[in-house]
Amino acid sequence: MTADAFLFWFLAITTIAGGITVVSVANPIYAALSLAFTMVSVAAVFVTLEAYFVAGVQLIVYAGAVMVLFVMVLMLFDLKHELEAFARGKVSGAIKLLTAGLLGGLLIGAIAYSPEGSKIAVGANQVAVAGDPTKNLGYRLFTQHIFAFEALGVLLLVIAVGAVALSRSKGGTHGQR
Amino acid sequence: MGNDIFEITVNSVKLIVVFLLMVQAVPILVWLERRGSAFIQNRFGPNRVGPLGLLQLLADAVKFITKEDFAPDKAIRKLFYAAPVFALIPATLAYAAIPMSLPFIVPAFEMFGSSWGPYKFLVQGYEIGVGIVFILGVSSLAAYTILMAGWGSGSKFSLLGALRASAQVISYELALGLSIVGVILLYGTFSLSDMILAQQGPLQFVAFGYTVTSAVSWIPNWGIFYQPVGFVLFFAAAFAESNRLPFDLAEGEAELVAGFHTEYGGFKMLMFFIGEYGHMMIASGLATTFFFGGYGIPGITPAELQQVILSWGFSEAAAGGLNSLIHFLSYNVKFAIFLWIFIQVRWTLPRFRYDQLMDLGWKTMLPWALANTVVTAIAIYVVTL
Amino acid sequence: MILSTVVFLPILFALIITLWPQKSSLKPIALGFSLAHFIFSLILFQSFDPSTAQLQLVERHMWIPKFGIQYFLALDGISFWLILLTTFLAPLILLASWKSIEEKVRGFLVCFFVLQTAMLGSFLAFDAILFYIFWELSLIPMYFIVGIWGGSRRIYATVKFFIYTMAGSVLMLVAIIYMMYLTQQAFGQMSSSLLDFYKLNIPFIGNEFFSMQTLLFFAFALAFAIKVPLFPLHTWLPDAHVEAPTPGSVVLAGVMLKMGTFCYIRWVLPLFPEASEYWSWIFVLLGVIGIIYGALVAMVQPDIKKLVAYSSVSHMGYIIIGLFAMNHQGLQGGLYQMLNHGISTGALFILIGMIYERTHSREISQYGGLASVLPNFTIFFFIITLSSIAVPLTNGFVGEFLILLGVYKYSPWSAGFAATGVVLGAAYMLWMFKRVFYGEKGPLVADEKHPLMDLNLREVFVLVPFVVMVFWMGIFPNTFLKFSEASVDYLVKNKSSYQLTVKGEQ
Amino acid sequence: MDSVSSEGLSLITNVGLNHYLVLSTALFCLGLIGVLLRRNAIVMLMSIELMLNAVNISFIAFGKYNNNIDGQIMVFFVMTIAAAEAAVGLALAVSIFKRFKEVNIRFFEHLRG
Amino acid sequence: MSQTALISLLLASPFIGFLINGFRRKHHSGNVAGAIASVAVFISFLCSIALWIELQGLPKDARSILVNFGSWISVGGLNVNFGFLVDQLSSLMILIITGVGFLIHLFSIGYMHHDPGVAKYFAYLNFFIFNMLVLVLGDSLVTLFVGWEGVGLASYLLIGFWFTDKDKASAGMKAFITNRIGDAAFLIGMFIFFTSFGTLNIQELNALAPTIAESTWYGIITLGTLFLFIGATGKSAQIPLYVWLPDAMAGPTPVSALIHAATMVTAGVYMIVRMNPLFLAAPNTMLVIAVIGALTVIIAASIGIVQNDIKKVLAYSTVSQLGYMFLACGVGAFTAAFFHLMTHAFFKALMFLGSGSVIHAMHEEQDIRKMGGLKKYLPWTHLTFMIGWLAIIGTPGFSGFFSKDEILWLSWHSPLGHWSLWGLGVLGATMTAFYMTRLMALTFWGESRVPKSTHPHESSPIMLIPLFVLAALSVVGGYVGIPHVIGAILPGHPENILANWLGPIIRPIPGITEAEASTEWTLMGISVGLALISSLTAYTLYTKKQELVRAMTEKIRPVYELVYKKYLVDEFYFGFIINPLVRISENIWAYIDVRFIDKCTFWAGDLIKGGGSFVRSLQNGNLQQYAMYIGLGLVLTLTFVMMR
Repeated sequence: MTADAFLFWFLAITTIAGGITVVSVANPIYAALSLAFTMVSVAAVFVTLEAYFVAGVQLIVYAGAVMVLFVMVLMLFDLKHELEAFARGKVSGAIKLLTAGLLGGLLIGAIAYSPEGSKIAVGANQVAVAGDPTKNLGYRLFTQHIFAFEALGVLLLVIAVGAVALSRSKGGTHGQR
Repeated sequence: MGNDIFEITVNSVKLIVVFLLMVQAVPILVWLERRGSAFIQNRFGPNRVGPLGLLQLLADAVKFITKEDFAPDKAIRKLFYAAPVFALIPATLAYAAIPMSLPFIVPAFEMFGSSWGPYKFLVQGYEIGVGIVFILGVSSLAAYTILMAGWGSGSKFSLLGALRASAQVISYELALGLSIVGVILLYGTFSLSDMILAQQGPLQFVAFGYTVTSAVSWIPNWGIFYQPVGFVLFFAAAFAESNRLPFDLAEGEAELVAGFHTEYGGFKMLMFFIGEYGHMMIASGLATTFFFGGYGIPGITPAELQQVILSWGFSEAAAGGLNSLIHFLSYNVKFAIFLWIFIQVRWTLPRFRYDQLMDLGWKTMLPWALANTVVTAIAIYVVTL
Repeated sequence: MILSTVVFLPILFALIITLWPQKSSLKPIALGFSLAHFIFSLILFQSFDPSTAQLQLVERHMWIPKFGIQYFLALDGISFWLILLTTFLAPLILLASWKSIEEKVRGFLVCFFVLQTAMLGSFLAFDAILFYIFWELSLIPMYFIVGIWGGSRRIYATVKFFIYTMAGSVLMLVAIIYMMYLTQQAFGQMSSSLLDFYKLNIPFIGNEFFSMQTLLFFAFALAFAIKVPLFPLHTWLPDAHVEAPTPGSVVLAGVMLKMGTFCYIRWVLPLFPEASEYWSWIFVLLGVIGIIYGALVAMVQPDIKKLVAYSSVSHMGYIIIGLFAMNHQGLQGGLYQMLNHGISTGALFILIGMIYERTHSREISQYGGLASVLPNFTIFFFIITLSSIAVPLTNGFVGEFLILLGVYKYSPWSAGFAATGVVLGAAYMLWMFKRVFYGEKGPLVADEKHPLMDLNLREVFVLVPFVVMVFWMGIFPNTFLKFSEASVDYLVKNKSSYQLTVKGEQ
Repeated sequence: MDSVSSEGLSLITNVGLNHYLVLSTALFCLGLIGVLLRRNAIVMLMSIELMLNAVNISFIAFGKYNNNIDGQIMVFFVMTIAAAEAAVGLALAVSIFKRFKEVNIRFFEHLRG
Repeated sequence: MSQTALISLLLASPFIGFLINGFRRKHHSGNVAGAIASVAVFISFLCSIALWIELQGLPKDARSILVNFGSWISVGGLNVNFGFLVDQLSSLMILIITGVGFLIHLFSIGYMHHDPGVAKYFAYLNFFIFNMLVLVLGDSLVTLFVGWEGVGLASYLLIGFWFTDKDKASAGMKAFITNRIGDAAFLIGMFIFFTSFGTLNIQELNALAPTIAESTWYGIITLGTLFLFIGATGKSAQIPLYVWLPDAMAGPTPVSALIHAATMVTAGVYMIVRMNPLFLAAPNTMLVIAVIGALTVIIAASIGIVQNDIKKVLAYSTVSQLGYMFLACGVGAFTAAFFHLMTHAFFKALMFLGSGSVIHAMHEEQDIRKMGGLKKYLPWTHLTFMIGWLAIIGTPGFSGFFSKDEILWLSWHSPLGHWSLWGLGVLGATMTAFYMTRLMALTFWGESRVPKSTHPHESSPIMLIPLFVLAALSVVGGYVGIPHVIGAILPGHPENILANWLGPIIRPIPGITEAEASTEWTLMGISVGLALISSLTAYTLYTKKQELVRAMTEKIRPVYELVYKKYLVDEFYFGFIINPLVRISENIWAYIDVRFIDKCTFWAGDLIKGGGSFVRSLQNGNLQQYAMYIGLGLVLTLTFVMMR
């Protein structure tokens, strides 16, 4: 088997394992850490998909920033008493699991029965993207999707303000100046 | 990946070598630092064990290894033990992505009755197209180790230290990233080796269609001339990234006993050390690569040097080997200089207060970095009209 | 443009009133507006030609071409007097509610004017969708008028009123949409114009309930029956009337109920001739039941207003049987009775409102001997009572006489039963009159500390027009009948092939 | 994997689009389960991040196999949104926690009017 | 003066009087109001005389003046005009109305002068006169109906004139509603005629009326006439609708005289006479009318015997006299009916006014047991009253004699008549003589039982003059219709003026034969004799042998009670019709309206509410459940998509 296949299966296993841990482990800190782990492996998956830049961004943004934020917040909270992971209610829990299962089953079924089966090998029907993919990416981002890009910028600004406004305690972080 | 037993073996070996290179550099650095600080503070420092106290390193190593390996009972053992190990990973990964010399060409040759095609080995762990992004991403993972350590060792000082450290790391990552955006714009690539290539030869650039060349031929075409601000910002941010003075709020001995690794001792402690020094090295390596032409030698391009060596009468292959070796040395020289600067700064400057730190990061460096980026972009746009 | 002006002038007034700066002068302004509106509506007299059944003063513009929805207003003999009735009542109502509406005056006036527009529009609209919009619009202001300025159980009443009416009109909407679809089938282009609906001939299978025409017929008829209200669906009316403030009751009784009966002539009879022919017995039966039932129940009401409300159930029963007799006298009588009911019941509610303002009670048992205290009031009340129990030379007689005559032609027995309504009507009205105005002074009337004031000038001004109308309509009915004569004649003559044409475009 | 490649083996060996899609599905469902079942609001946020990542994977995979760069662009946007959502979610969680010392999602029900 | 002007003046002047008194009722005193009213009526009296003279000028068989004031209602085939017809019949009728009416107005001036609401009273009186004239003159059934209801309204107002007394008010209401029952029937009758004949014009109807009698019970004409007759029973107080008339005595006495004796109550008779061709065409109806009339005569008279209220006695006598008129109509003797109508108008008005003056003198005391021996206090009243008494008991030579006798004779002789009808008539006459004599005896004769507190005094001249005039009329009034048997023996053989006058518009009784005089004389003798005997008995009993009367009443106490309580008819009506109706109404309101229909509505509402609350329970801020719903929705959607 090729290195690609090997890599894929390896990463798949790590990813899923990380995901399972996130969902199942009781201590939120472990959940967060394993989520970070999942992120990293997802980034690796991106690499196998030859989306290097995105992989890097994934590392920086998700693994580097977002998850660290999570972990910090969790560490700030004193969640010692947070012992049971799941919501109470056996029936509703069962229903919820069932829902998720059904959804997954449906999706996988849809994939399995989709017209082009799993026959496409990596790199099949792939025409090399003209020039450096990253350049290409940036080019598309700033020409075709510029509006969405700007809109997201605005969104982020708003979010930043909102987050600060929400989380500031009296007098802000620096006390009275 | 390669497609050939020989190549694979060589590459794997190369990985290990690079790793060891980094790890083994640490004791030397430690020695250097201690001696250096002693020299700065006008005292002796380690000079008992061996000549110039060089064997002190071995002694330390022995001491570290033989120390009792314990964990405080409040600690969360998994994290407590995992943290130091993880501390190595980012540094290693990142360091391995920095090219340290010319590619090493091996011509075709016969062995075991079969012919082995010509090979080209890079003098670095591995080549990644988007090197900078990769390095930034990987090094940003360092925050976890800190947090894990802080949380895992279940002590207030550790936790506070960890929080401080990670907050600091995150906030300075921005400045760091933005400071090198200018460079990226300048060279129009993420790949480090391309950057190095672009920095070879004398200082010259194209403006409004005219090629401008410096009158003095030996002035290299280094990034520092284009991105002075970027360099300053990058370097400062790098200090913060690696939690060194004047940014070592994480382990402010005065406030927190020793920050996030208060509870650590022995080999685990050592690992943290390695991680930290690893960061230093990455920073130095990157600075070299971005702003000081990487392994390039001022005034002479690799090709010219090759000719020179050939003129000394070496074979093609040997010449190539020698050539890359020389460049490796030049790289290391620059590298060492930067490391020394790190050390000297540590023993020269006082420590920031935390809010000053944050203010510096968010209110000073970030704006400057942004401004730098914008100005660079405009300049490039205008110049390449 | 006349009709649009007539219809939308009140909206304009409503706007002006919303923006009017000082509160104090709101009522006079509104009164002036409504008077102006009434006077303007008198233009119809000289621009309307009673000699033809065709549509007049037509305004039709394509509104939503995709569905063939038009803005289509037109006037004909059937709607003529109802328009004038609406505009005629408005100033009187405002004048009557001078004292009874004290708080939230601005809102009340706005609601009132919007209501005016809605009612006029539903009388004049000749496009199904436009009509439906007006029809529904009329609910909302009424909802607020009752719900805000109403009595103690007003919320209950409003909700009941609203839901009842809504339930009916939803069915109607379905029917309308289906008929638009039918027009597309028939003419290739979807249209909601009533004229196109008339052109349709919808298949009808007698004695089979689920034939298309029957279903459509009932979908429409039910909506209108609730509005009328017809016997089993009438229970919202007493509550709404009792809880509504005086102007609300007057508008409700005076005009809104007419919307239902009017729409029977405008929509149901011409659109579904066979069905309405075939099922008319149900409506005549229900109408007769309504007459007797309403009268009987009215007889035992302890509350004057409720009594009048039930009496209007009875009167509307007359109108229904008149319409469904579907002959000349019946239809004319029905139309005429609409006006009568508007005048007499409206006046009754106004009178009750006046006495309520004085005593704040509507308990019949609390009154008695009022005649010796308020002679003028008594006289007015008595005249209106006479018109309500259809004494000759008052308006009521003409209507009831024609209706009963028509119904007798349709079926003698129903006429016979309906005629008992004449007796019962006299019974409950006069009994109430006796208990309220005759005999010894009741507790409310007797107390000497607050002697009841007789009518003041304003109230006389409110009531005199009603009395004049009562006698005019009783003595010179032809002046009114001749306007609707042509239309009714046309309707009776060719019921099954009812095709209205627009005047001047043959 | 050349001559004797049974169906199952080829399923394992030549990895294609569907593999990545299935992977993302699995990840997505895991995230969904997390959202549905966890009590801790912050963990729920994390699960949402998980789902977003799953979606990202399929984006990138599609982008690759349809040879279209826009998939990656979408991923950028998704990341941005995710970051934003995380920021706000955490801010909320922090402020609620500061106030009530509680991050159980069921507890948040008390915030409804 | 043109006929149109005459008729419009005739109608207008009372109406104007009504308006003046009505609007200025607060502003002038009783006498002024009375003067205005009386003048108004007097004017119309003059007009009616003028019209009568006009009619005289016309040829014998074309004596009719039709004035049309334009169309009232015209819808489709229906055309109703404000048309007023003056012919032989209506001319006489308006003469009676305005004449008697004028006298009664005069009387009222005296009678009501102390009443505060006198102006209103006169306004009502004028209003009544106006409506009565409309009723009489109306040329179509609808116009007639206008007057018909109008007089009912007027009587309602006048009966309830003293409305502060509950009983008086309810008496008025009773009168109106009872009339309404008749009116409803009247309407039905109109509809029947309109649908079959297509017109409601009386002349046209009479012209269209078939000459051949209709034999079936359900024929158009029979039904129509029957319904009209029911209307008449309502208006003219016949069985079964007579109950309102005795209560109507609650009104002021002149009102009783005018409305409930002279004019209004005779409207039914008038209507039947007016439409005699139609009625003649329906022998079954005629039979019914005759029987009802005869029965009414007996019943009312028998009740009258035991009443103690002077006005009640007169009221019942009125009912029974009306019975005579209907009997006459029933046997086809329309002329006789109208003749009796006229004479009765005279003497009954006279007696009512007399009783009025008695009551006036006794200070509103109406119980005859508290009277007696008033002859010496009220000589003039006594005199006039006695004339009326003589007239009503049918003393030969007085007006009542002629009219009643003709009725009796025709009820025997007419082919539509029957000896039993005659028998009842005679019995009635006997009773009439009895109770009238009793009334006289108890009121004027015998020893006085007047309480010491009251000092009876003779009334003022303005009240006496009408009495004299009416007395004179009730004496001479009979001579306009002398039966020819009597005429034959009288000098100059005066023929029956009235019969000749009315001849053209009264259809002769089909198949009536020339009778031999002997029978007529015998019958006449019998009736007069019986009347004489019974009146003598009554006189002796009630002046001399009071205790004997008491003994007899004690013997037949139950019967006496029954009769005294008017055969419990009112109680029957209340107990079996009115109260049940009210109770039923309450129940249907409570059960059908409130308990059933509303409950259904509420059920529907609750259903929806329940569904809503269920859905709301899904809406419980539980974020994870929401997420689950989203997931489920996704699952469903996907399933749908994939199933397709």
